[in-house]
Amino acid sequence: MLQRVTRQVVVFAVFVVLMGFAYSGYKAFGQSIDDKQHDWWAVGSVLPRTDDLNMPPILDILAEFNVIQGGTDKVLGRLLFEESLFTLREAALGFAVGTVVGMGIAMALARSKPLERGLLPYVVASQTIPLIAIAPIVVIWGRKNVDFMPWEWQDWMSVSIIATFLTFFPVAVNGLRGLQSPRPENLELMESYAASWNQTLWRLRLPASVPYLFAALKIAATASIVGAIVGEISAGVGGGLGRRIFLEAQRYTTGPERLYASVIGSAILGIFVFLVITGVERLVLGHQGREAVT
Amino acid sequence: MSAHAVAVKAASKVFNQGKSNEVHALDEIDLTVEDGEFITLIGPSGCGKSTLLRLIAALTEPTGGEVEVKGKSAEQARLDQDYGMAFQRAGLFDWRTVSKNIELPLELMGWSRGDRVRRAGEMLELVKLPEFGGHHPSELSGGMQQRVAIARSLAFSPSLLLMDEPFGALDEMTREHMQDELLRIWSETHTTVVFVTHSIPEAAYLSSRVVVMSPRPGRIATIVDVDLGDRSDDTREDPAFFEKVTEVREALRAVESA
Amino acid sequence: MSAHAVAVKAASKVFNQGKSNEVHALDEIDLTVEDGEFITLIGPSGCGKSTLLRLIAALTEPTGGEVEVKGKSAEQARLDQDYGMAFQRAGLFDWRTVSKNIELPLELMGWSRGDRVRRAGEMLELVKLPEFGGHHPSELSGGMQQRVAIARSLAFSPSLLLMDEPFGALDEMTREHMQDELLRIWSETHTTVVFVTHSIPEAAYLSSRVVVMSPRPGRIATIVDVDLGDRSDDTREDPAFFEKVTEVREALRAVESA
Amino acid sequence: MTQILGRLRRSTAPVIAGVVIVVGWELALLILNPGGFVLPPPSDIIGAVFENWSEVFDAARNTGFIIVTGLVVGVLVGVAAALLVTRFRLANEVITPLAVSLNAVPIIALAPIFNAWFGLLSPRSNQAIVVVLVFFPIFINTAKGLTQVEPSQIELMESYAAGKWTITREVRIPNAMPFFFTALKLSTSLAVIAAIVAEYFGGRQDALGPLITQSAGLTRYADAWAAVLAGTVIGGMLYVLTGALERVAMPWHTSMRADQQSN
Amino acid sequence: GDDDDDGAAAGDDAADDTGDDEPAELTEVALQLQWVPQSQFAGYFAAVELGFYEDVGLDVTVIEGGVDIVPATVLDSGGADFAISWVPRGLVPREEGLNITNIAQVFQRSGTLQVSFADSGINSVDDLEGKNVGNWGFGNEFELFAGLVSAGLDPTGDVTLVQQDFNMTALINGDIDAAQAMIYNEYAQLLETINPDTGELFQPEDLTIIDWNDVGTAMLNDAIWADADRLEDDADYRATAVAFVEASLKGWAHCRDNPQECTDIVVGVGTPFGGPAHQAWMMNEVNALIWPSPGGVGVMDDALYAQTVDIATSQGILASAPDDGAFRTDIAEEAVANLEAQGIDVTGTGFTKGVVEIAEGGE
Ligand SMILES: Nc1ncnc2c1ncn2[C@@H]1O[C@H](COP(=O)(O)OP(=O)(O)OP(=O)(O)O)[C@@H](O)[C@H]1O
Ligand SMILES: Nc1ncnc2c1ncn2[C@@H]1O[C@H](COP(=O)(O)OP(=O)(O)OP(=O)(O)O)[C@@H](O)[C@H]1O
Ligand SMILES: [Mg+2]
Ligand SMILES: [Mg+2]
Repeated sequence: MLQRVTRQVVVFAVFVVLMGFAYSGYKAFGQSIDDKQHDWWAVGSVLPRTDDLNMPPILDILAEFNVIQGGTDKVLGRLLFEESLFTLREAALGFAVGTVVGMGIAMALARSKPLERGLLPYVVASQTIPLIAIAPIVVIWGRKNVDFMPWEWQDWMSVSIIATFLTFFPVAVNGLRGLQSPRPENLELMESYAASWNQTLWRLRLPASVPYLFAALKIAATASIVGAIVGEISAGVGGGLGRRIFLEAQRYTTGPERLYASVIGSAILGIFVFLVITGVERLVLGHQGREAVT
Repeated sequence: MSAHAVAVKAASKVFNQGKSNEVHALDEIDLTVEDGEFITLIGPSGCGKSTLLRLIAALTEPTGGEVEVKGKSAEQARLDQDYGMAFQRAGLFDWRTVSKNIELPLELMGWSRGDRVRRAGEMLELVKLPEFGGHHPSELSGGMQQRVAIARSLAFSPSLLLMDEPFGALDEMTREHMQDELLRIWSETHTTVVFVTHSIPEAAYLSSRVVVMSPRPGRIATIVDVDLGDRSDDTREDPAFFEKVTEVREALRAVESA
Repeated sequence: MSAHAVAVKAASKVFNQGKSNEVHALDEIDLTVEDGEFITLIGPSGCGKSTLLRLIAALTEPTGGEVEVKGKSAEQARLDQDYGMAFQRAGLFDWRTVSKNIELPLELMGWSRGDRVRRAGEMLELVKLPEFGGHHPSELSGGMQQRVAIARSLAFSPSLLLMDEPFGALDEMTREHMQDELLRIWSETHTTVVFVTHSIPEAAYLSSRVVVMSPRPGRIATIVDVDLGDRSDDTREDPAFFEKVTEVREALRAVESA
Repeated sequence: MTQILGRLRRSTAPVIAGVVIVVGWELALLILNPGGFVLPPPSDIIGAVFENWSEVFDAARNTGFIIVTGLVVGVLVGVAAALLVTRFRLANEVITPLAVSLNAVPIIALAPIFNAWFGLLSPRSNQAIVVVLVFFPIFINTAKGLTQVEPSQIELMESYAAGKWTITREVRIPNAMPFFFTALKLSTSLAVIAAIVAEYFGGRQDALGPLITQSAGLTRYADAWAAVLAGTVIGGMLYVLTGALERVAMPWHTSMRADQQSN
Repeated sequence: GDDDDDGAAAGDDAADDTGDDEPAELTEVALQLQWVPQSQFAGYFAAVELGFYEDVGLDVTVIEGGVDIVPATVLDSGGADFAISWVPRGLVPREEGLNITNIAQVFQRSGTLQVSFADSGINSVDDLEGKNVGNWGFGNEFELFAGLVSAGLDPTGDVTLVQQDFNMTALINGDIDAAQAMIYNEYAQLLETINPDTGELFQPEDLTIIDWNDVGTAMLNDAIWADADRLEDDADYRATAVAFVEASLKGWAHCRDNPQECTDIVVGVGTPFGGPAHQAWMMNEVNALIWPSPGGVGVMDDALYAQTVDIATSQGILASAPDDGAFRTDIAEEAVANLEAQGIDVTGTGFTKGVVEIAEGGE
């Protein structure tokens, strides 16, 4: 077990390093072609452009993490870490709300077959609505209409709601699968005990859905980060990785390394939340001697 | 007012009535099971054994006739939790420990925690797994899981036990062992058992009566009375036993070729 | 230079050798199978029956000793496609029709289309499913699927047939029917059969010799010779048959309690 | 005939639900009258579609091109990678967990970088986003389908002395089909989102992404939602097309499913 | 939410009570910016930091913008009390039914340019024909469209319009021939970038610019917008508006005279464009867009307004000319009078644009 984890970590590290070499290798190759004025149409069209503006050298990108950023007294790495925490907070709330909403939908659909038939297609279709279309709705309604809450509405919560829009979906779909996963004889067993729908839900359907739920939560955790990042870009909150990425994109011309570094930061955050959920999954399912589903 | 454990009266069951995929699963079944009897249902696949068992359990409704359990309607008996049930797959809940699995029906019946724990302990004694209460089902072998399932079905002392091929997934030696266990429990608890099986020797070994069913539509073809006295390992090698095996086989052959 | 169909010589198999989860599956197995013999392997779950069969099929390598098939190495026999194989689950490919499933090994051996179609037709006749060639496996019952699997394993007329609990998933009546079919085909085609089963009556009914294995590590405990002559329905009710059943059971009991 | 009737009956529930949603939406806005114009009533959106038909249609065609080409390339690359990975044990052990964790990277963040790489004007930069986003589910699911084969089926093929490639062709690929189609259905909606978000970071202006942002930027929300609707329609069409492809590619599988549905 | 309609009731008291011993209760005001904090909004940040708002009884919260945040919508829906928006981006929503009004026209000129490389041969609008012309959309493209039309070109046929990324990379890469750039931001970004051919920073000589102010198709940029209905119905809100405009303009006057201090303030509040040199450049250029304001800072210049409306209607951006309620000058005039009473220069007649050093990356 521990061995396997170490192995995977090592493999991952090796892969990352290899990617770095591939990147640098391709860049060197492309530049030598440019230098020699060869005309390789593929470079710069099907394949990326290789000059420093478009593919900054890896070492520059890494070094950028340790560069103090203008107007602050912090290095970029530190700033990215703080932005990550900001994004993580949004994502965590979105994740929590999305899980609850998704499970609620799953339970409603599991309860009634016609409801499932009627609504499931729309749950699926909802995911083709671009986040950017709902961002202004959420932000404005959040500020304006959510006065009934016991705490004051913060703009970052709007971003969470946007993240919720991405997270509820996998939870709803997989949750439904999970709630429907008990074998017929297990359902009949509950029926033979004259158990009510609620009793069956709590004692059979919900526990049975746990492995499916974890599979969904892994997707949802990642999706919540994506949602938070896109939401930050859209909604104008005072921080976060998404805003950082967007702003670094704006001043890309004068510092491409910063954008690369920020994207790497977001990748680390995404993988981090994924690993957290995977860890919890192993703990919970392993304790019960159950298999994870994918 | 009958004292029968189960009384099935002219019960029929048609699935998907009136549709193109209509199935006449059971046709005018009459069957009474006396208190304390061990009855086995046997017949070719699809002849309606499970359906009959589920009618008795009121997990499905007859489309004709009626089913009484302990002198009341089957549905009432279900609501009164008058029977315990076990299936081919042990059907334990992975996420509950063995003890908690056995406690499940007790929880649903509102037993107190203390009572539940005590009863689960007793049941584990009964099925000879006292030290496994804290384990999760995945840590148990198939035979042990099946024993837990039986313990679960007996936990609230139902006077009627309905079993649908409970040993179907076990290998032959384990299966014979489980048969002996079940007979021991049956004689200790004086439960009435209705037992579905595919295995002729199993039917002959276990039951007081073997109900042989014919398919399409499901009917009771013959009932073979078995009286082998107290069963033991020797019974399995007893000519009287082989005779009953042959009798049941013959009945089945007749059904199949019809 | 032996003329044995199969010769297993002091073969051992250790899984995960040297690791913490090392399993000693087979230990110094010696077994010869003569041409045209029907041999059955029986034993408690996990005793290595499937492993032994897979050694013969060269689907896995022995960690000690050697396995010869038709006088050459097992691996060579596999490459020469000297045997046919059938498993507990029919293992038909859902995406091929019944005919196409039977044609699969022929395709791989480079038969022409015409020859394949003709042979598939013959095979469907043999297993009494001539009208089902165009169906997909999912449209067939379990017993019918298993018959198709047997047809597939026989399609290229291998002189050796390896079968791993091929009837395990069938109900008893279908199973007995399939046993008769298999014996008929066996006597018609003069194939050598090595057959793994859990069922004592099945072992006794089918084989010329029953190999009883003991677990951990897998060894051959006893070999029971069976000579019931031509089998028929009556054989199953024959005291001589019950005797053999009892003999195999006793051997198994001994193995279990050891 | 009965089949058609059956299908019709099965589709009544979604139709009823759709009508309820649309009418409810319209009424809710009418009664609550929240103001702010941000979420326009369906009638306005439909009106906007007709009013700007040629603009919306052109944009949908341009974005549709990105979606479809990106989807096709992403699917091809994903399947090819999956085939490659299952041929090599080490690759399988290593690349699959890797792909799963890489899938956790917010790909959207790559959009500005791809613009630099492939050029703002080239469709490649937006296609690349679609390709990468589509790649992961296709790859992971297909690889799963190629590897999660019944061991006995592989052994059967080995007993015929079949080679690795034969086994892949005869067993692994057919076995992977249902997994592949599940992923493909998921990918259709991913492709739509990916294309629109990518357009957000630049590209041609007569496309759905700019149409949405520009209209919203000028508070012409009905126009924006008309473009959203166009995206949803593209996604829906691809979804239906995938379903049809699935039925053609796996007749054996659908026949099974039809049985299950009738139960 | 942040908004608090009733809170505005305290506005009057606050304005009157400034002399009292008791610390007056401040009126809460939310200001929606069109974009993230940068020197473009230095006047407002200066007014916050230097206490100008507090002096007039306001407690101002500045809300930064985002890509999908339309200040007009936020304002109209009550998400903010005032908003900064370009004039066209206020007039279109107004035509769509959002009742907002321009109460102070802060920027008197347009900062939008079309930038090309000198060697591309694009020196005038005519030269754009057949070229890939970048623009951001979001209403930023109207000046370009009008400029093209004035040169006899069809924006949808004679040029290829490209949805521009938010930086100048596409121009450097040659993906587009002319890029939209704000003189105070993207143009500077180009000058802060190393020219790969020379190894030095890009020089102004390397670039040609088309300035819409010169072409005559400039549209008015940053203005302060308020909720027109509330102005009508709520006297307190109007008083708050006067106080808000007054303190904001005071901030801008301060930044005119102390550009370095204001740059520091902006950097201090955490502009994401961290580079102090870049913000200094922006401060300098923004000042030049505001000053001189011959009619008084914040007071609408009728000629420029007419030009803006003219372009908007001729381009079909607006269906018809906006009604009279689209802007009002009374509030700005009142504020300017108050400022003059305090002896503050509200026209900046003597203003001359300073010179700011370009630093690599704007750091
Ligand atoms: N829910 C159902 N809907 C439609 N048909 C059903 C249903 N349940 C059972 N049937 C049909 O009723 C018949 C009897 O089924 P049942 O399961 O009772 O048979 P069985 O004797 O238990 O078979 P087996 O030995 O295979 O378990 C079969 O033909 C089956 O297909
Ligand atoms: N690939 C493998 N890796 C490790 N252990 C294995 C492997 N295959 C089989 N074993 C182990 O070898 C032993 C024999 O297995 P095998 O499958 O041959 O038993 P069997 O007699 O066929 O059992 P059953 O009756 O349950 O089919 C078992 O303990 C099993 O766990
Ligand atoms: Mg049954
Ligand atoms: Mg085996």
